[in-house]
Parts: sequence; C-alpha cells; structure tokens
Amino acid sequence: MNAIIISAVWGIIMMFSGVFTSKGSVVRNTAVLGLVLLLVGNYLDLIGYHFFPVDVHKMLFFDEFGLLANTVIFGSTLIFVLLSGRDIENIAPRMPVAECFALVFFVLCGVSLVTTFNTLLMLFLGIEIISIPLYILTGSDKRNLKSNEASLKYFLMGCFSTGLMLLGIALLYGASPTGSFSIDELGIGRVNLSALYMAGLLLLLVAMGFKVSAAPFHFWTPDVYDGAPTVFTSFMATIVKAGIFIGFIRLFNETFGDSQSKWQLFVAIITATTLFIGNITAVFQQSVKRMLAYSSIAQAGFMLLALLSINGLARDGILLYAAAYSLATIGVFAILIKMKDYTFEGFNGLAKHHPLLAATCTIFLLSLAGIPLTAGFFAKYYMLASVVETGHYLWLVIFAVLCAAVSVYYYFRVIQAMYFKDGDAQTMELRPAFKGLLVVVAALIILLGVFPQLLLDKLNTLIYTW
Amino acid sequence: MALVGAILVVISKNPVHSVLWLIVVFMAISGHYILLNAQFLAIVNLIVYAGAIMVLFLFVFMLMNLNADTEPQKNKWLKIAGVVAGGSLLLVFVAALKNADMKNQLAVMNKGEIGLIHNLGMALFQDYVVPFEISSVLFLSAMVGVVVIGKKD
Amino acid sequence: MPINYYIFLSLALFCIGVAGVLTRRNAIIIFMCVELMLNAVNLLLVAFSKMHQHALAAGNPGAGIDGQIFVFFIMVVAAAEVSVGLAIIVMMYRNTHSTDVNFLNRLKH
Amino acid sequence: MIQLVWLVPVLPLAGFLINGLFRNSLSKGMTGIVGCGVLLASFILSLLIFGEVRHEGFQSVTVTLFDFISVDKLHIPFAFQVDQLSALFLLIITGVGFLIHLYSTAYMHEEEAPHYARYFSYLNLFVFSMLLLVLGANYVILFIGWEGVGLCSYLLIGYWFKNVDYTNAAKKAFIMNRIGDLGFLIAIFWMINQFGSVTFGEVFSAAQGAPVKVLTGITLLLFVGATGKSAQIPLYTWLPDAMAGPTPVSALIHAATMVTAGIYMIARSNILYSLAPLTQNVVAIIGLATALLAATIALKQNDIKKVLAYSTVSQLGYMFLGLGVGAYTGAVFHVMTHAFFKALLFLGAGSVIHAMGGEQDIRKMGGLRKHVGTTHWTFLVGCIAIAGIPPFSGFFSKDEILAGAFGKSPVYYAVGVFTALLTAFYMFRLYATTFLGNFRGTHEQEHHLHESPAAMTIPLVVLALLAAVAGFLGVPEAFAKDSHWLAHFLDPIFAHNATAEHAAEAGASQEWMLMGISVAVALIGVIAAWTRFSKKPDLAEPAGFGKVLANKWYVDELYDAIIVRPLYAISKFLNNFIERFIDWIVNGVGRLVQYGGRQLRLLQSGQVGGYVLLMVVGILVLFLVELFVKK
Amino acid sequence: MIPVLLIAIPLVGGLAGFFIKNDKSARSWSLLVSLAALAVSLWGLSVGAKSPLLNADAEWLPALGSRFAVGLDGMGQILCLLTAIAFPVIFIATWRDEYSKSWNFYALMLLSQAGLLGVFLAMDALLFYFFWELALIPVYFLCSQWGGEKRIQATFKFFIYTFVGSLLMLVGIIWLYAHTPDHSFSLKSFYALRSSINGTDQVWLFWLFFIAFAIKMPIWPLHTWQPDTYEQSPTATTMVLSGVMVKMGVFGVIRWLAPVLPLGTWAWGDTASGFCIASMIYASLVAMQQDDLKRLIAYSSIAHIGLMALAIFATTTTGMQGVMIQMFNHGINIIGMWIVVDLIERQMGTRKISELGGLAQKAPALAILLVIVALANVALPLTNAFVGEFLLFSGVYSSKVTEYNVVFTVVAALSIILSAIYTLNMIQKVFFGNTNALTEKAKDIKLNEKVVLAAIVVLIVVIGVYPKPVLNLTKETVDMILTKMDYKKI
Repeated sequence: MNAIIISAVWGIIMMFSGVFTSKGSVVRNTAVLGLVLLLVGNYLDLIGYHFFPVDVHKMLFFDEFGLLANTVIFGSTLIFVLLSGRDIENIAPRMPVAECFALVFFVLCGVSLVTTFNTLLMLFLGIEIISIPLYILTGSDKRNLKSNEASLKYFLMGCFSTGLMLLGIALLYGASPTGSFSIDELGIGRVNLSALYMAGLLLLLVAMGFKVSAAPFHFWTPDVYDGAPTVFTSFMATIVKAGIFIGFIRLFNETFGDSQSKWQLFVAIITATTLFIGNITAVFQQSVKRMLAYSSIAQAGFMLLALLSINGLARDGILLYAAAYSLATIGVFAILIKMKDYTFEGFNGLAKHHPLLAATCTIFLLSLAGIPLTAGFFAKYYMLASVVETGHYLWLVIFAVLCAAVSVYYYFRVIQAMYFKDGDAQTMELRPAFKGLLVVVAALIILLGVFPQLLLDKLNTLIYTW
Repeated sequence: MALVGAILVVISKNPVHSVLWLIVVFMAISGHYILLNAQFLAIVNLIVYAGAIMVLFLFVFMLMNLNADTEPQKNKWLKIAGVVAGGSLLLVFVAALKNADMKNQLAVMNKGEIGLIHNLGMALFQDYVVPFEISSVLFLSAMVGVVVIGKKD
Repeated sequence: MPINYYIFLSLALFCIGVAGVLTRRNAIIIFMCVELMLNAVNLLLVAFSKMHQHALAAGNPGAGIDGQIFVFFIMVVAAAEVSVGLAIIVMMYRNTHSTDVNFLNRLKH
Repeated sequence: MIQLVWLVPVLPLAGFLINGLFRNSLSKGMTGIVGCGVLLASFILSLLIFGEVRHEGFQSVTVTLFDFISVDKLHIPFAFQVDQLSALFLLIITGVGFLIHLYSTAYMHEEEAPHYARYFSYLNLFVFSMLLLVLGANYVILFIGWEGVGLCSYLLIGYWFKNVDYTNAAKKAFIMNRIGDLGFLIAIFWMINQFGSVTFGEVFSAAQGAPVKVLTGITLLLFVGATGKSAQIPLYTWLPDAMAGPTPVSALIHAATMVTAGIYMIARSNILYSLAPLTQNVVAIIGLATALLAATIALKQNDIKKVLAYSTVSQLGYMFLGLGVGAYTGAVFHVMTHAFFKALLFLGAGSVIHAMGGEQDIRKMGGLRKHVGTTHWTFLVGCIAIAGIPPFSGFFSKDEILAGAFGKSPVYYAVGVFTALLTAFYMFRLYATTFLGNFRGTHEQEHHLHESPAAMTIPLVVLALLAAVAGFLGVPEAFAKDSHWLAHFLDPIFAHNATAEHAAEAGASQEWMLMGISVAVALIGVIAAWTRFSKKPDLAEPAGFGKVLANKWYVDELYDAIIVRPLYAISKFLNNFIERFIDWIVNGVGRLVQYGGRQLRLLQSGQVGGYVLLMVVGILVLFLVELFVKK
Repeated sequence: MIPVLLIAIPLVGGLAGFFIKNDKSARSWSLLVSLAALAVSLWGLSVGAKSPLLNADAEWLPALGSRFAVGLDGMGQILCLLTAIAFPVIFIATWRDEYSKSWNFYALMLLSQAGLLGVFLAMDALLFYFFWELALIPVYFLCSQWGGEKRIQATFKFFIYTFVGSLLMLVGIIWLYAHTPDHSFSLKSFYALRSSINGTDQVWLFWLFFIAFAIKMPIWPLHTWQPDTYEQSPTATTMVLSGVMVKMGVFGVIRWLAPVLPLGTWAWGDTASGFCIASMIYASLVAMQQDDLKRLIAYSSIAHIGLMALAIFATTTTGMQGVMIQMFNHGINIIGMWIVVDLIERQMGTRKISELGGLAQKAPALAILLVIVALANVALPLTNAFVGEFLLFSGVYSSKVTEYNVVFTVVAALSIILSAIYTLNMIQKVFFGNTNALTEKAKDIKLNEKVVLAAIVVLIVVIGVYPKPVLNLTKETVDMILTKMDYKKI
C-alpha cells in the first residue's frame, strides 16, 4: 500500500514541480527522490511496517511476491531514470518534463496495483492506469508523425484489448457461483470448468497476452516501440512489461491455478508462436530499435514459459527474469538513445571510439541472449527448468532453446557491428556519470549471473512459506 | 433495436450519423438497464455516454469537418474479411457458450434494490472506496495526458 | 428473462463492435465501435448482476452489486479513455489532417 | 653377453642421433667414422651373440627392457628375443649393413657435409629399425621396426628431395607399405582379441587350439603386410620406383634387408602358417606369380638398377614360394644368400654408375670390363650366384626352395624352374650388355671411366666372396649326412613343422635329378643370354609383347586407373559437392530463418485493421482449439 | 585447492591482462600467467591421486543444488596438463605474431584457458555448462577480431552452431537435474541416475548430449564450421581450438554422456560409431583436396577426433585408455602442426600449398621438425600417436558391445592410409622439390620457435616410447567410467 500511495502522491508532486521550476535537473532529482522513497516504502512494507493502515476490503493483497516484484520494478525504474532521465528533455523542444515524470509515477502506481491486485476490478483499473499514461508518453513527441502514429495505434488497439478483457471478466463474473470478482472466490475448487468460465479465461489470456505482447496479439509492439520516443520505449519494454507479467502470473496462479491443465495447452501455443515470431522476425530488422522491439516479444515468449509451468521455480524465475531483462534492456536502450543512427550500421566501429560503451553494451546483449555468467542465463535457465520440472511440454523447451539460438544471431549482429566492422559510430555527448552508471549496471548483471541467489535467497524462503 | 442501431453505427457512411445511431444504441441499452432495475446505471449511461461523451465525439467531428466523402473506401476484401471474422467470432462465442449450464438462470426483471443509487453508493464508499480513490489517479493521469498532448508548443 | 438472451444479445453487440473495428478506417468511428463493445460488456455485467442477485438473494441481500459497481468503473475508465483518445486523434489530425488509420503506415515490418 | 643385446640396436640409434643432431658441425670424416663405427660395433656384438647362440641346445632368451604398453590384460613389453633366427638376421643386417656403410662413405662423398650426415643418420636409423624388427619379442615391437624401416626407406628414397620424381617414388613406397601395414595391424588386433597377447611364444602356444578359420584370417592379414614390405603382388610396384634413392640404399634396403622383413616375419610365425594350410597355398601362389611376373618384366628393362630391382622382386617371390611350401629353412637360406649376392650386384651397379658419372641406362654402357676390373669380376660372381650355378651360393638356396616346391606340387616346381631360366637369362643380358662388347656412351664418359676407390671395392670383394661360398652353409643332405648346417642350426625354430622338408628329401635320387634340371636350365639361360647379347646388345625400342614387358605389364597404369584416380575423384567429389552440400544445408538453415524473418515481417503491415484482424483470428483459433481439439 | 588455482590463475590473469595497455608487457604477462598455470598443473601431478588438494567444493547456488565442485581425476589431470602445456607453447611459438591491441588478445586467450580448465575440472553439471560457454565466448571474440578476411561469418557460424549444441545439452542437463532425487547437479547424482532413467528417455537424452558434443568435436556431418573457423582464426587461436577445445567434446562424452546414459549409449552407440567412421573417412578424403594448409590440418583433425569418439563407443579398456592418451597426443601434435603453419604463413604470407615448395632447402630445421610432427600425425611407431591409435583401434576391434567391431576397425583403419597420403603430399609439396620465387627468400626458424617445436618433438617421442606414466594416470578413471557404462549391470 505504501508504494501505491507514495507513487500516486509523488505523481501529483511531480505534476506541480513543473509549475514551480523549469529546471530539468530539479525535476529529475525530485523524481529520483521519489523513487528512492518508493523503494524505502516498499521495503518497509516488506518487513511489515505500513505507513497507512488502510482497509482495502481484500481488493489488494500484499504478499511477498508482489512486493518483491515491486522492488525489482522500482529499482529498475530508478536505474532507468538515472540513466536516461536526462534524455526526456531531448525528445522535443519544450518538452513538458515534469508532466512526463508525473505520468511515469502514475504508471508505477498502476504497476504496483497490478502486482498486488486481489480482485479483477483492481487488475482492470491497474492496467488502465498503466495504459492511459503510456498512450500519452508514446505520443509525447507531438511533432513527430511516427510518435503520433504509434500513439494512435497503441491507443486503438489498447482499447480493443480492454474490450476483450472486460468481456472476459464479465463472463467470469457470470460463471462465478458467488457473484464476485475476487480472485480468491473465483479460483477456489475450479477443476471442471463451465464453458462460460473457460471462455472468460481465454479472453483474459488474450487480453493479458496483448499487454505483454504475446503473439499473435503482439502486433502493436514493434510499431509502438519503434514510434515512441526511445526513452519511453525503454520504459515500456522493461518496467511496464515486467509489471504486467507479474500480474499475469498472479492472475493465472491465484485464479486459475487449480485448473492449470485446462489452459496449459493454450499458453503453450501462444508461447511457441511468440517465441517463433519474435525471434524470427527480429532477424531481418535493419534498425536496432526495432530489433529490440521484436526481441522484447521474444523475451516475452520466454517469460510465458513461467506462466505455462506455474511452480516454485517459475515464480522465482520470473522475478529474476524481470530483473535481468529489465536491467539489460534499459542498459541497451540507454546506449541506443545516445546513438545518432539507430540502424545496425550506426553501431559500426563503436568499440573503437567508445570502448566502454561497447563493452557494457556487449554485456547487456550477452545477458539478453542468455549467455552464462550474465543474469540472462539464469533467467532463461529458470524458465526452462520450471517447464522441465512439470515433466510436460519438453518440445516447447527444445523449441525455446532453438529460438534462443536464433536470438544470438541478432544480438550478436550488434556486437559484430561494434567490434568487428569499421565505421565511426556517432554518439551524443556522454557524461562520465552516465558511463559510470552503465558500468554499475553491467557489473550488477554479471553479479546476478554468478550469484543469482543474491536475489533468489529472498525468494527461496518465500517459496516455502507460500 | 439495440442490434439494429449497432449495425447502423458500423455501416453509416457519414460519421455524424454513426454518432447518432450510437446514441440510439445507448438509449436502448439504458432501456435494458431500467428493465433490469438498474436505474442508477441507466441514468449514468444516458448522461455520461449518450450525453457527454457523444457530444464530445460530435464536437470533434465538427472540429475536423469530416463527412462521408473524406473516408476513402477500405479494401473490399479486407472489409469482407472483417465482417466474416466478426461473424465467426460471434458464432464461436455462441458455440462456446450455448452449452453453458445457464439455461435455468434468470436475470430478474424489475426487482431488487441493488441498482438503486442508495445501495450502490453505500457499496461504493464502503467496500469499494479504494478503487474509487484509485480511479482518481486514473483521471489525474488522463488529465495530465490531455494537457501534455493538447498543449500547443 | 433467461440469462441466455442477455448473453447472446451482448455478444452480438460485442461482435458488431469488433466487426466495426475491423471494417472502418476512420479512427473516431473505430473508437466508437470500441465504445460499443464496452457497452455490450456493461449490459452483460448488469444482466449477470441481476442473475446473481436472484440466485443468491437468500444468503446475501447485497449479492450482485459488485457487477453494477464494476459497470460504474467501466464507465469511469471509458470517460478517461475517451478524453485521452480524442486528444490523441486531434493531435494526429493536426499533423496529418486525416483520421484515416490506414494513413498510418510509416511504421511497419 | 646376450643381456647386452639391446646395445645392438641402440648403437645405430646413437649414431643416428649424433649424425642427425650435429650434422652441421661434424666433418664428413667424422660422420663416416661415427656412421660406420657404430655398425661395426654392432656387428662385433652380433658376432659375439651369435657365438653364444650357436651352441647346441641354446634356448631362446628374452630380454625385457621396459613395459611399453600395459593396459588392462594386455601387456606389451619392450622386449628383445634372441634365438637362432634373430641371431642369424642380426649378423646379416649388421654385416651387410656395415659393408654398405663403408661403401657409402666413398659413394656419397660428393654430398655437402650436412646432407652427408643426414644420409648417414638415415642409414643408421634404418639399421636401428631393422634390428628392432628382427629382435622384437612380440608383434608390436616387430611392427615398430616394420614401420620404422618403411619410414627410413621413405626418407632415403627421397633423399634428393629437390627432385619431384624421387619424392613421388618415396611417397609411393611409404603409402604402399602402409597399405600392407594396415593388414598387419589388423592381424595384431585380431591376435589381441583372440589370444590376449602379442608375444610370440604366447601367441604360438595359444594358436595350437585356435580355430583354423581364425588362424587363416590372421595369417592372411600378416601376409598382406608382408606383400607390402617385401614387394609382392599386388603391392610390389613401389620397389622398382624406389631405385630413385642412392644406390647403396637400394643395396641395403631394397635388396639385402628391409624387403626380407616379410620373409622374416612369416618365418617367425611359421607355427601359425603351418596351422593354416590355405594361407600357405596363397603365399606360395602369390610368391610364384610374383617371381614369374617380375622376371618377365626384368627381361626388358634397360635401367641397370631397375633390372636388379625386378630381379629382387622375383627372388623375393621365390622366398615366399619357399615359405608357402613349408621350406622355411630354404627361404631363410635364400634370404641370406640373396642378401650377399644382391647387395653385391647393387653395389657393383653403384660402382658402374659411379664410373659412368651417374648414367644408369645399360644401352649406353658396354665393354666396361676393361675399365672397372674389380667391379666386373665381382659383378660376374653375383650374376652366377643369382643364376643358380653351383657351387655359388644361389644354387644351394634356390635349389632347396625348388625341392620344397616339388614336394608340394610339380606345377610349382615347373614354374619355379622356368623363372630360374628367365633369371639366368636377364641377369646375363644385363651382364653382357654392360660389361661386354664395346663402349657406347659419349666420349666424355669414356674418358671419365675409372675404377672406384677402395672403400667401394673392398665391400665388393667381401660380398663376392660371401656370395661365392655362403652356399656351403646349407649343402643338401643328399651330398652328405648332416651337411646342412643351417637347417640344423635353425631346427629349434622350424622343428615343429619340418615334415615338408624332410618329405622332399626322402628320395636322394630324385633330388639329384631336380638339381640337375635346375642347373641345366640355368646354364641354358646363361648361355642364351651370353651369346645373344655379348656382341649385339638389344638397343632397339621394344615392340609388341616386349613393349608390354618393358612397360611392366602396365600395372602402374592399371593401379592408377582403378585406384588412384577414382580415389582422387571421390575425394574431389566429396570436397566439391558433398562438403558444399552439407555446408549449404547448414547455411540453408540460417537462410531459412532469414527468409522466414523477411516473410513474417510482412505480417507487420503497419495497418491497425490488419493487426486487429489477425488478433481476432488468433482468438478464433484459440476458441476453435478449445471447442474441437481439446476434447 | 589445486583446481581452484588452475581456474583462478588464468581467469584473474586474463582479467588483469585487459588493463596492461602495452604490447610487450601483455605478452610477457600472459606467458607468465600460463607458466604459472603449468606449474600448478605439474604440482597437481606430483601430489598423488589421493591427495585432498585435488578437490575443492564450495557452496555456490544452494537454491539450485549446484555447488562449485571441481576436482582432478586422471582424465582431468591429463587434459589440464595438455591445456597448461598448450598455452605457454602457443605464446612462445607465436611470440613474433603481431596483433592490434594485443593486450586484449592475450587477455581473451587467458580467459579461454580458464574456461577450458574449468570444463575439465568441473564436477558439477551446471558449472560444467558455465565453463563450456566461458571457453567459447573469448574464442568467438578472438576469431572475429583478429582473424582472416571472412572471419566474421565463419566465426559467427561457429558460434551459433556450437551454441545450439550447448543449449540442447543444457536442456538435457536440466532434465537430468530435475530427475535427480536430491535435486543436485553434482556428477555423483548424475551417475546415480543411470539406473533410474528408462531406455526411451535415455535415447533422446543421448542425442541431445551427443549432438552438442558432436558439434564440438566435430563429427560428420556437423563439422562444416570447423575448417572455415580454423582457416579464418588467428593461428594462436586455432591452436587453442584444435589442440584443446575439440577435446571438450570428447571429454564431454566420456564424463557426462556415456556413464550417465549407458542405455542410450549402448542403444545408439553403433549409429554414433557410424557417424564417427564416416567422419574419419570423409574428412581424410576431403583433406586430400585441400590447398590451404590450415584447412588440410582442420580436416585431418576431424579424422583423428572421429577415431577417438569411435573408441569411446566401443566401451573397452584398451580403447578408452587410447582415447585418454590420444587426447593428449593429438593436442600436442596438432599444436606442433599449427606452429609450423604459422611460421610458414608469417614468412611467406601464404598458406597455399600450391604456392609453396622447396622449403626444406631453405629451412632444414623447420622441415625436420615438421616431418617428425607430421609423422606423429600419421601415427608412426615410436611417436606418441602410435600408442594412442594402436590402443584405439585395438579397443574398437575387441569391442563387445557391437557386432560390427571388425567392420568398424577395418573401415576406420583405412584412414591410416589416407592420412599418410595427404600428409605426405603436404610435406612433399611444401618442403620438397625446388624453390620458387616466393620460397627463395625463406629463412630458417628462430630460437624460440625451435625450442617449442623441439619440446613438442621431445614430448612426442618420449610418450611414444614410454607411454606408461600417462596410461597409469588415467587407469582409474577409465575403470570407473567403464563400470558405469556397463549397461548390463543396470
């Protein structure tokens, strides 16, 4: 609860900060402060200290899983703001920075709802609170037609998926014996499902799949990620996606956990399609940004494996995945923002001019590709292991592994461009602090790659208490 | 009436006509609400949807001075595909749900108190106070968003 | 009235909305079709709410109220969406003088 | 003394190392001293050892140096076995080897010091390998020496490595030997699998109870090895080509020692062979066929060394005939006598070539009798010996083999005798063309003609003496009881299966007759050749059947057409097509992914309508799966 | 203790190496580090098989059941020794090769050494996988950065190829892990599994692992990355690749495949053997056509590795011992070959056999040393490879698990002849004959090169004459593996 309130309040503070000051740095620092507060507040929640004793009427449920997810998400946001916050100003002249930060905080509020919801109503509200600011952030580069287009596409398709989601919720409501939206009551004892329930479930699956860009509901992703200002693409592709994924898992674990066998097949189909389309399509991209968009689809495919096999490993893994994926992607995007040319050619020879940039970028990409010694490896490992643990869907595991090999292809294209091709990659001016932070993020990725238990130890205790 | 209106919304060439037909649909739905004894929702539906929102739409149309001619025809095949897809979606839904064990369930007409403003209000401000508050965040963000987008630069 | 009638009515409305989204090119009309879908859902929710009320009235006089509250929230969200959506469409129109979604094809592949 | 047997091979090894490592700093004199010295020392040691072995009732002694390979139940010690057979071979190898080393010091004197040292180090290494071969107490050590001599032969044939033909010949020798070695190796594996050991004694005792099929297989495979090393059909073609090496090398390796390794090996395994009659027949037939074939080819060769080379092949065929018919002693006897007279002939040829300034074509010689006296008469002795005219050594050994062949089958005998006729004929053709008549070379060559230095003539003389008298070591029993010293000496090795020999010796009168026939035949050959070529040498280009013979029955061309070229064709096909095809598939997977990416990309049409449509289709599919598939 | 040092020395040395921004000191530093690793490896040999120093075990990922468990058994000893010898030899032999930003080059080399040693030391499947990839990645960068003209495509193919394989292996590892009763990655738990997995599962697991290892070795028809990569890589890296890295595949089969999945190995051993033989004959034949020295040696390496793999599936003590010793020998020999190639290329600027000739006149020392190494390559007696191949063939011949042992031996042994053909051809064309304009200017080799080549030759001969110490070293490992591979005891 602390996090929800702080984020909402801080959103308002950010909104007004724009009124009192026009200096970007002040706004940014306020935002950083807010994020730190969020982290602290969330931590206090974790250890059982709540600022506000609000009776949530079981609308929300603050379990450790959700709160830990919040930690990961807030932490990622902090890194995101530190790395790329300054670039918000550069999107367009006279950019309303303060408002953008306010929207970011509102999104975080939505994310914390999604990670801790206990009724479909809250899920719905959370998702809408996430979506609406995102439509706007996507279109925030007003003069840029691409940005406009992305925004409109995102908006129209987002509304459409909201419709689907609501229909699903309505059907579930209809099927609920007690006439409730609470996921506790919806979920209990549902082994044999009525057609109504199943249809609702499928529609929810589709709608959530849309939000996490699972194929074939992913079509908005490349266009929106490509069209949106890169800073916000980074935000959307990582923090938001991770947050919704947590909600996704939570929904299917809590609500439909008992009837897993009924819907596993659908998740498997969607996962396979997502992996396939995401990876294969990424291969042929010319722009790194667009490649990353497809890669985020592919990564979503991997995260869906956790959904397929909801078990201890999967819950562990999805958090690790969220952290690993967010860190690496934020890092790559932070570097991408600094590039003058977003195509692969634009990266040619980066290693000669900016060895540090290239080296950290390589670590991020290696992590995304899931190479050992990076956090990405263990993330993928957990996903695969969780499915193997269920004993079914081994074909999917092998398929996922082959797709991972394909992913190496496009990630390494960037590495090749940076190291082995000649050219002079143009970047914008780089601050030492930026570089330092990149190194820290890279180090964090390596650290998680060697000792994932730093994050997982916490989770392990949680699994046994769950 | 609702269905006919809905179809007309979709096929009207002139956007303004579409809006008008949509209002008809909303009215029909409100009628159902009243039949179902959900007076509050019926009223809200009329006021918010048919009134405010649709007027907003109309304003936008006027603002943009759109009429039938400005919308070029979509690819015919795509249109057919769209209709077919929509139709088959309906078929599939119906097929999926027709076996639902709902045959003997009734939606009670003209009975029950829950649709009344009083009852709804009590529920809203007691059990549902958190989401209610949260929806304010939603509005705030929408507001900020519109400001960000709408502001001339 | 049997609940099935409402279910099918709502589904029909919903699917008409979907078909509308699929066939029209004007962004605003697409948006209106989405609203149509939302209203179909609203109708369904109210119907279910009354169904539950009927079925569970004995044990719980407030049964079914959740559905109507939900409808209320849907309307709230829809209002917010409409404002944002129209703002986006207007912004788009300012730049391109069109509301045709097919005009939007700078982003592909 | 016998315990010091390891010194015998180690001394040449030391010579190899010294000459090899310090080849740039040693003077030619030093090189020669080291190279010959170690051999002399080995020879003396061998003599001493022989002295011990010679005693009545000597039991074979095994000297184990260290454990070579020891895995699981398989133990292969690095061990030497000293018995009558190996002691005899030791003597031949070190003795003849020493003479040839000595000869080489003069023959190779024109080489630069480093290459001179290289030559001697190779030669030493060869002797080392050969000694390993005959001393080895098991098949693996034997095989080590076996391949070692092959290597040295390769190195020495290609000694003048600037000449591509020479290196080609070297390569051919090595590869053909390798083919044979493969058979040998598989035989060893079979033995290991069957008997669990490769040590001679253990294998032989285990073989007694083994199925005949297995023994036939093993012995046949061993024989394949022998055909490679000892230049028998079908692997003989390398030996004539091997004449590319320096002549002393031809004498040492390709006449006296290495090529007899096959005979040694089969003689060593005589117990196995006696248990596999089928193999014995194969050996005899192959040997006979080789003897005949090579003799016919030798008829029309004009290169002095080529004639000798084919003669070697032919004589080796004889030895195999002896082995095949069970006349082991005869075969070994022939190895010995052949070592003497063939080394003599080669060294004599070397002396001739030396005198002619490198010319090898006998058509350009003639009348050399007057210019190179010592060479001439020693060469003549060699020719008589090989032709089988008593009392020179060749007569006795060849006769013993023929007697054995007669005991087995008169057909063998008839062919053998015919070959003997041919042998006498072509040897004297060679002799007559080279030494008789008038000189046919250039004036300059005639001027240059001279007798070789003492270092070359002394070995010639010694060998000539040996070639003349060595036959008395094995005087047939028909002359006098127990006159066959060699048979008696080798009894412990071949005693188990002396039946064949004794059967042949049963009728003394018959033996007298056989001897008479062979002597008569040899004399016919000699006289025919002498009369035909002493005045009018055969200078014309051969035609008709003679051309076939001169071209060696076109066997090289045949091999080229059915083996070498198809092999290269296959290899080319694999490289150019299959390899590309596999790579194409591998890359094709990558391209397929790329292609898929390009096609899938098109789904991303940029149009919202299309996207929603696809989404709806997706939903439809899910629901259809739910409705129809999942039930 | 010793294994940890073995991994840590090159790892830390390599990481430190990135910061030595000076060509000369980087070179010396890497040599120093690799010599230190060699010293530790020798120390490991000297302490005796039972010493507690040879094992180390530490908590790593308790949640996953994976421990940092490393240990040196006989096979580990021999391969670590090979790795430890290979690197200093490579550094000395390529001392005169110039690289741009050489500190990065040397640092990556050391990192790959750390990965290799880790692979050979790991006693935990996850750790094994880690090092497996760790060895791969530096090599990828080495080849792509400092390689030949078409390096990028070639190494990329190599990387993806092996990566696919290793991912398949990862799936297998995870599956096995999920089935261990104690949820552990340790080698012991994996070995304990073999009786509890049924035949069908073993079969597909076998293929998952085998494909991974077969790509690494490589076995026909998964070999096509190899000639390209060898050709395009800088020679120092090629030495690592062919000298040591291909052994990872063989090693993997022996340690992680055959004893873990004996039923699968037994059921499909014949088929796998068929591929091995195909790979031997095919590679030998293709080698005959090569004009590029590097490609020729690459194919020859495929042929040799095929024999080792074949002998593993024969499941005999002799064969397995042969594999052990031959892994070492092949590493030594092929590094020797590469050194010669490198010398030739550096001097002549070409590796084309057709452009060379007559080098023996100009560089006799080089010629002699090469001939010895090449003879070892064709397994001439009294060279180390003879011992290895003798045992290998003998092992295959006496195999009890297959009915085709004789056929296998005979067909495989044909490669002996073929190898003689292409090796001698190569020697002849490069060293013999007359010099041409290009080779006219050739000079003989320098002292450092002479020393390493001589050292290699000494190793070749010493092991060829007295292989016993090496054989004794691996005896226990072989016995253990074979007991585990005995499918009848399940």
